[in-house]
Amino acid sequence: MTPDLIYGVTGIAVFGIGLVGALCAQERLRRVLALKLCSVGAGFLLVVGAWREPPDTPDPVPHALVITGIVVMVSATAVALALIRRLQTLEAEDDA
Amino acid sequence: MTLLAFAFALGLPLMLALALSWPQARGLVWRMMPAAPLPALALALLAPMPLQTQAEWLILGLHFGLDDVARIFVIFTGLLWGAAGASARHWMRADPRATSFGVMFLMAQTGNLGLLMAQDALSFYAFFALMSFASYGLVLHNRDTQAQGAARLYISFVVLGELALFAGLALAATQAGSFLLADLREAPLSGMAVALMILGFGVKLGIMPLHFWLPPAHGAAPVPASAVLSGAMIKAGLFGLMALLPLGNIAFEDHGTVLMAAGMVTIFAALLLGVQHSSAKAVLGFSSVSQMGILALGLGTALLVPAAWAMILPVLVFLAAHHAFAKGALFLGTGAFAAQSSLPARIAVAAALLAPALVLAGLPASSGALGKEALKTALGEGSTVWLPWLTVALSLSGMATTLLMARFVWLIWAAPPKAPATTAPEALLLPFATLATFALTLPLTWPLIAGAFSEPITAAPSGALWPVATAAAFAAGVAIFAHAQRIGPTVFLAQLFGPARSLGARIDRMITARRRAARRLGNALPRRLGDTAIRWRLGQTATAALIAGVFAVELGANMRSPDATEIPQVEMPELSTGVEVQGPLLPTSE
Amino acid sequence: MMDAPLLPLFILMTSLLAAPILFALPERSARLRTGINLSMAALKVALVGWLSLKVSQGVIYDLRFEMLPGLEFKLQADPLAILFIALSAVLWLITTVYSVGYLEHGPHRARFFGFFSLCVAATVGIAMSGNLFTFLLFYELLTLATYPLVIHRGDVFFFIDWGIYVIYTLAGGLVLLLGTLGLWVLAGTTDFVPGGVLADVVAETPLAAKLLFVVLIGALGVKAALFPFHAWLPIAMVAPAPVSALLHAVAVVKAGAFGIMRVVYEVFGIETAQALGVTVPLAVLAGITIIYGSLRAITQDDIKKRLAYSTVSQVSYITLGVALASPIAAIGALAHLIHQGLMKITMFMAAGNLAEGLGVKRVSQMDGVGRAMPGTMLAFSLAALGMIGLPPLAGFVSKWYLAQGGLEAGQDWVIALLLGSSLLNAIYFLPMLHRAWFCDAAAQRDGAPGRPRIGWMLAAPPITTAVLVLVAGGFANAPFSPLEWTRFIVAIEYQE
Amino acid sequence: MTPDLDPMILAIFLPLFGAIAAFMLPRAAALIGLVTLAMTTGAVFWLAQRVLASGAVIVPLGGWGAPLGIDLRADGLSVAMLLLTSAVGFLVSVAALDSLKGADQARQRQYFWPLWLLLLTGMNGVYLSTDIFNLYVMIEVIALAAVGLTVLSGTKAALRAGLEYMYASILGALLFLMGVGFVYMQAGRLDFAGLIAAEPSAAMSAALALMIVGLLLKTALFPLHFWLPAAHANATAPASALLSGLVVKAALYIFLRLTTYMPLPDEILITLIGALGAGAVLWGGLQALRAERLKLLVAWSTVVQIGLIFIAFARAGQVGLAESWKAAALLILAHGVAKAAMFLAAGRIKDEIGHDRIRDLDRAPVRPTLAQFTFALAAISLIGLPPSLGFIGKWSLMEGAMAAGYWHWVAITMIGTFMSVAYFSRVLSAFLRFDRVRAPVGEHQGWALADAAPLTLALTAIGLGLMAAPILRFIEIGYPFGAAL
Repeated sequence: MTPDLIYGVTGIAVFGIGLVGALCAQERLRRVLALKLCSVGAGFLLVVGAWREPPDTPDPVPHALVITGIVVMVSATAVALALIRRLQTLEAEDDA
Repeated sequence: MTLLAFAFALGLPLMLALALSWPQARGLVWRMMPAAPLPALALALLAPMPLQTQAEWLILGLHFGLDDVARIFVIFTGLLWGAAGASARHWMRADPRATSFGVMFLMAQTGNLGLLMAQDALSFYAFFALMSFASYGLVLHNRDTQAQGAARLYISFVVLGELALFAGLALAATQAGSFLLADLREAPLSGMAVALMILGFGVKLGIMPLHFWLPPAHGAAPVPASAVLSGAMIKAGLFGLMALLPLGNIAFEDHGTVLMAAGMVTIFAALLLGVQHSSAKAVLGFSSVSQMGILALGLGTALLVPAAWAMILPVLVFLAAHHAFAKGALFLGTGAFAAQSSLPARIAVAAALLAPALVLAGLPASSGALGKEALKTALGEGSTVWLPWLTVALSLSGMATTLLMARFVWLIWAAPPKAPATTAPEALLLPFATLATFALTLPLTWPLIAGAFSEPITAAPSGALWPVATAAAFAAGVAIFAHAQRIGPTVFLAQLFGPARSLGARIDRMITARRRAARRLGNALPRRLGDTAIRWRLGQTATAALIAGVFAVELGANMRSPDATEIPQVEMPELSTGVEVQGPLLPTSE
Repeated sequence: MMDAPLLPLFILMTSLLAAPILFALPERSARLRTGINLSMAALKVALVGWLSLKVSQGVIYDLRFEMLPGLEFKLQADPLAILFIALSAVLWLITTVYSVGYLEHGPHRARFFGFFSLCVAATVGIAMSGNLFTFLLFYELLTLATYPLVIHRGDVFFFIDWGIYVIYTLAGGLVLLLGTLGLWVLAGTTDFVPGGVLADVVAETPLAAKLLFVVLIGALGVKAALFPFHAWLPIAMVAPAPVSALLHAVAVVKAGAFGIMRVVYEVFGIETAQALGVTVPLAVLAGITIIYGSLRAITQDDIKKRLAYSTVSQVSYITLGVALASPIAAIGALAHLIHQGLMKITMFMAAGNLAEGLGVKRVSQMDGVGRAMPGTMLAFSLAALGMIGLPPLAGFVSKWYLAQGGLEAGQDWVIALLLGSSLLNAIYFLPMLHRAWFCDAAAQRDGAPGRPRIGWMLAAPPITTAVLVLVAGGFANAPFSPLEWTRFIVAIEYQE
Repeated sequence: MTPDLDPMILAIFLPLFGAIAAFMLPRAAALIGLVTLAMTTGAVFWLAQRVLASGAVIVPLGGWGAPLGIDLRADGLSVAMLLLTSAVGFLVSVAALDSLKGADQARQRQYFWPLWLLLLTGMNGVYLSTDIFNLYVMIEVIALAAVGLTVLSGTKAALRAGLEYMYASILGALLFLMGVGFVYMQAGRLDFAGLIAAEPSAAMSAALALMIVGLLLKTALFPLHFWLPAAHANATAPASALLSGLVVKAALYIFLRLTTYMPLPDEILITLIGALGAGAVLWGGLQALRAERLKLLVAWSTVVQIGLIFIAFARAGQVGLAESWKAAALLILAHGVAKAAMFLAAGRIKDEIGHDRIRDLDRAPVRPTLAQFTFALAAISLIGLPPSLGFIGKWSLMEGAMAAGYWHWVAITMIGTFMSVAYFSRVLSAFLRFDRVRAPVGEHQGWALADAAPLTLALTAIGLGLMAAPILRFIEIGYPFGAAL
């Protein structure tokens, strides 16, 4: 069990958990969180790609990719949360 | 030994007739009725020909025998009597005068079979008279006004005929110096004798103007009796002429001409008279008259030109057999039809009746057409003066018969004859079906029955359809016209296109219903499917399933070594370069 | 200008370009619209006359434009095309006059005349298509253009049957697409060539060729109202009278029949089709249609519906003549293309006049209409007698040739068929004439005010076409008569 | 100033800057938007001219080359997609000017232009990218902008649909990202050339599976279409036009590219894709038949058309792939133009009549004739009647399928066409029907300048059919899918 393998398998597992959540969850917030999990898992996998057998230095490219991915995901989450809030407000108005 | 055989053949019906007078035996006798002609049939079918025997000791010396012609007559006559017997057994089951009918029936049968086997003039005459007079009882059987009138007419003519026959036979026997029929045929008979004999047998044949008795009698007699009267007994007249006249030896031009002219008149006059009748059986009777006219044409030609007789004889025999079967089937079928009570059965029987009717009318390749064609060929041997007329007459006779048959079929439907109340409807079907089958298959079975005699028939062309078709079309037209006249043209048109209209309406309704159902389904099904899809979270499930599926497929493809030949090799485009620019027009960037 | 190679395109454009202009015209500028309509129609007749003169002199017109690699949009003007264009051009002119009168105060006239023009453009395009692909383009255009015309009135009744009409016509188009594709894949070309392009295919894979024939004829049979596919035609009779007239006489059913001609003669080739053994079944199918249509016609009380079923029957004469595979029958078929058009358009316009002038829409109301509208009914009677096939009217000529052709082809049953059909024609037309001329009107129409008032624009067209019926039959052997022209065509198709 | 003002770079960055500018200056948003679009369109035409002259063009972004840097590449297909996007986008923008002019639509006006320009950035980026991480970023951009457009109207239904769209879209993108991760682990590089060079392995298979499913989710191929009808039907008309006409095409385009560059597009896989397409055609057709609202019907028709495009892709199996993409590309172009026209027309009809319930369309006394005509023309192209581009696409589809003997695809296409006739004629017959109108009927009502853009689009959809041969020749430039040896 090399560290990169452990890391990679963990990444796939996290992605899988997120995927199951995204597909099965009914609540809006929970689905957003599940999608976040997916993104984290995918990030793990990319980082693993950067791993090189010491003494080689890790590949810098995936780090750049992961950072980009995180930024993208943050904005996506923000949009999703904003939508959810807006929808909740509208629904609350209806109930009132 | 041979004599015994003949005695048995003729004795059985006679014995049965006698036995009927014994009440205890009646059941048995009626049950044996269909078997009465069996010995005669067996004799005709099995015995080697020619057969000859005599009983000099009996009366003035009786001679019995069978030759090729007589044999064939015995066969179809016997079959007809058998079938009629089978039919009569059921027809007469509850009839109060069944015994009397049975006796007369069996007596007439004896006479009929006997005259065919007789080889001398006396016994021939005796059997002929037995048959004729016994038939009086058959005609009179119903005892109602119609039957009494018919019987009176019948017996008058029979008497007339018997007288003429007797006189003729007597003359002939004198001139020939012998009673033997064979001698009579060879003898140079006088014109008078021949004329008298023609008169006598002509009555039986119903050639005009001697036909008056025939249709009423056939109409009045009970169905089984009509069948034998028309199918078997009038053939006795033909047989008599063939057996007694010196055909093929001496020419009697005047007689021949008269006979031929009478035949021609008969063919068409019978049509004109027949279509006016409103009783189905009488129409059948006229049809018989018309058919006998055809036979008279043959006989007349032979009288005119003796050389033609060798050709004509087999054809006449065939036509006789043909008519016997077809007409017998028609009469028995009439009875069978009348006995049916349910509409489907009636329709079925009526449809089955069409078969012998068409055979009689001369549908191509049927026995009727073959016979007529053969007769045309045979008549070619005769007078060239008459030939064109005869040919035309024969062709047109098909039309005449068709029209009569159309009238018959119409009448049987519109005014069916009465059947006894207690008849078993099915029981009457078998005799009818048997005879109809014989009528239909006669062209096939004829070589078996007739042997060498069948040659002109098998060689005959199958005949033309047009007489039958034209007449059928004409009859249909007349029927439609009459129908339209009766119910009025407007109603008629409405009736005519009613089925089309209702079919159209039904199709329209069906289409409308279909469309409505489809619309309902179209509304309901997608909604239900959509709900199901949402309930099962189809899209989400499919996402997972597809990931797994595509992965599996790809992995599987990886495992298999890709088949290089299957995929066309392509050269991939240049996708990236060390230099920045590809293509001449781009500015360099650095 | 004397030898314009683009002449076919001009002819197409006279109606194709008129359409958008007519659409755009405001509803109230009726006079301008009529002016454009009539001048375009007249221009087309003139151009067609010129074109036919040129073609008869042997000039070949062939316009091509590549749409897909190897697949061309192709217009050609062969004699067969001329026959059909001439019919549509002349009848378009007449029908335009009639429609202007018919719709004088009706709604949506802009829409109507726009689609009317499109419809004729499509018909002309169909006539001049040089390959099946082009044919398909115009065939679909025709379907689309007739669609708003037929429901122009937008009756409630019609919408019940709406589905059938749409399904039949568009499904026919789709199947034709399938057939065209099949031809393209099998033969590598869709061109119309006298003698056919499929001889090799038939030799190699007769089954595929047979299938292709069935698909193509099935598709075209929908428009030609061949027996199992005829149901849409009687439904379409709710269209306004000029539309029905055009639909039955020129545009739709004729397009189907014309397509069958092209397919049999120039896709398969008559000899190849015969070798394939598909012509006799087609002839039998046509025969069934003839009888079936007549039988259904008898029971219809609605005049237009009766005429519609009569069309079902009569158009199949054309198919029959094509399928008999004999040159003489082919002459009959082609002549009938024209003659039936003339006769049927007369009858529909007359029926329209009856409905407009007297409110008579049913056969049972026709008592005495002859006295009320003698001109119209005279025209109607002439056309009806022509349909029955009385000499010297046009219908007789085509029937005569068909019968001769049937004998020549050894298909004797055709005689019986034609006799039976004539009888049936008589059964359903003669009562109409009887009612019109020999029955008294009084009781039937409630409060009909004296003489009906219909303008000359309604009255003249049927009389004109009736005269043409008489002329086409009476002068059948004169030069430039339809019959003469068909002889010219048949000589080409049979490559004599 | 460097001389490398490359049209490709312009095509991506012009809309980006435009979006920022429009966001900053809401009052001038419309003007900025139109100018940006015009300029982008100009850049694309410049690019097209260049590609036409010299074949495929490659330019590295920021001076880095592959495999690490970002290359931009333009060949016939991508330029065709770019042209479609900017031309259709421009016309939709023109239509949006009118459609969003209402007083209560200030908010929509404010956000429409930035979102739309951002969307354009993403799409142009997709069509020019040559590496898959770049593609991921671009599809995320598209997803966010598209969700924004969906919820523009702010109604509850739109918000719900938008949220659903968001989930699907992000999930699709993340699946794609995961695939990218696998590819990187296996190949160590992310450009297309690297994909081609990669050895087949389990990781690559997993990558392909994840990426394909992610893309199918984004392009809404049955049964992953669940988000589409609601999202497209509830957006405002110009947004619907963009979403339906253009956005789904981005994912489709990536799919087309990937199937060429990823190893082993397997026969079973292709058949599976085709089968899903068949499902889309049938299912979408059924649902369109019962749709109660006009825009919903049009949205379902999008599902059908997507399915049809995938059938075109699968029409001749693995062997025919080198040709099949052309049929798919033709259908993509046809659908893009026609569907945009149709959504705009539907929006116009809804605006004029006041509702878009199909069963009540024929009760309306007001008939926006030109919009209805536009709708009919678009329907002609979508049904695939000649001479429209849709017809040419369908022709190519069936021709290839027939030639390969894949009759089932022909049959499905025929059935689909037939169903489209059925559901569109529901609408068209309502247009022509007047007998249920109670009020007096006006003539030629509903003329508006706003009809100009959709009508142009619809006429283009029909007219492009006549230009099919040049289009085919154009998209083959640069051999997007390899040249047969």
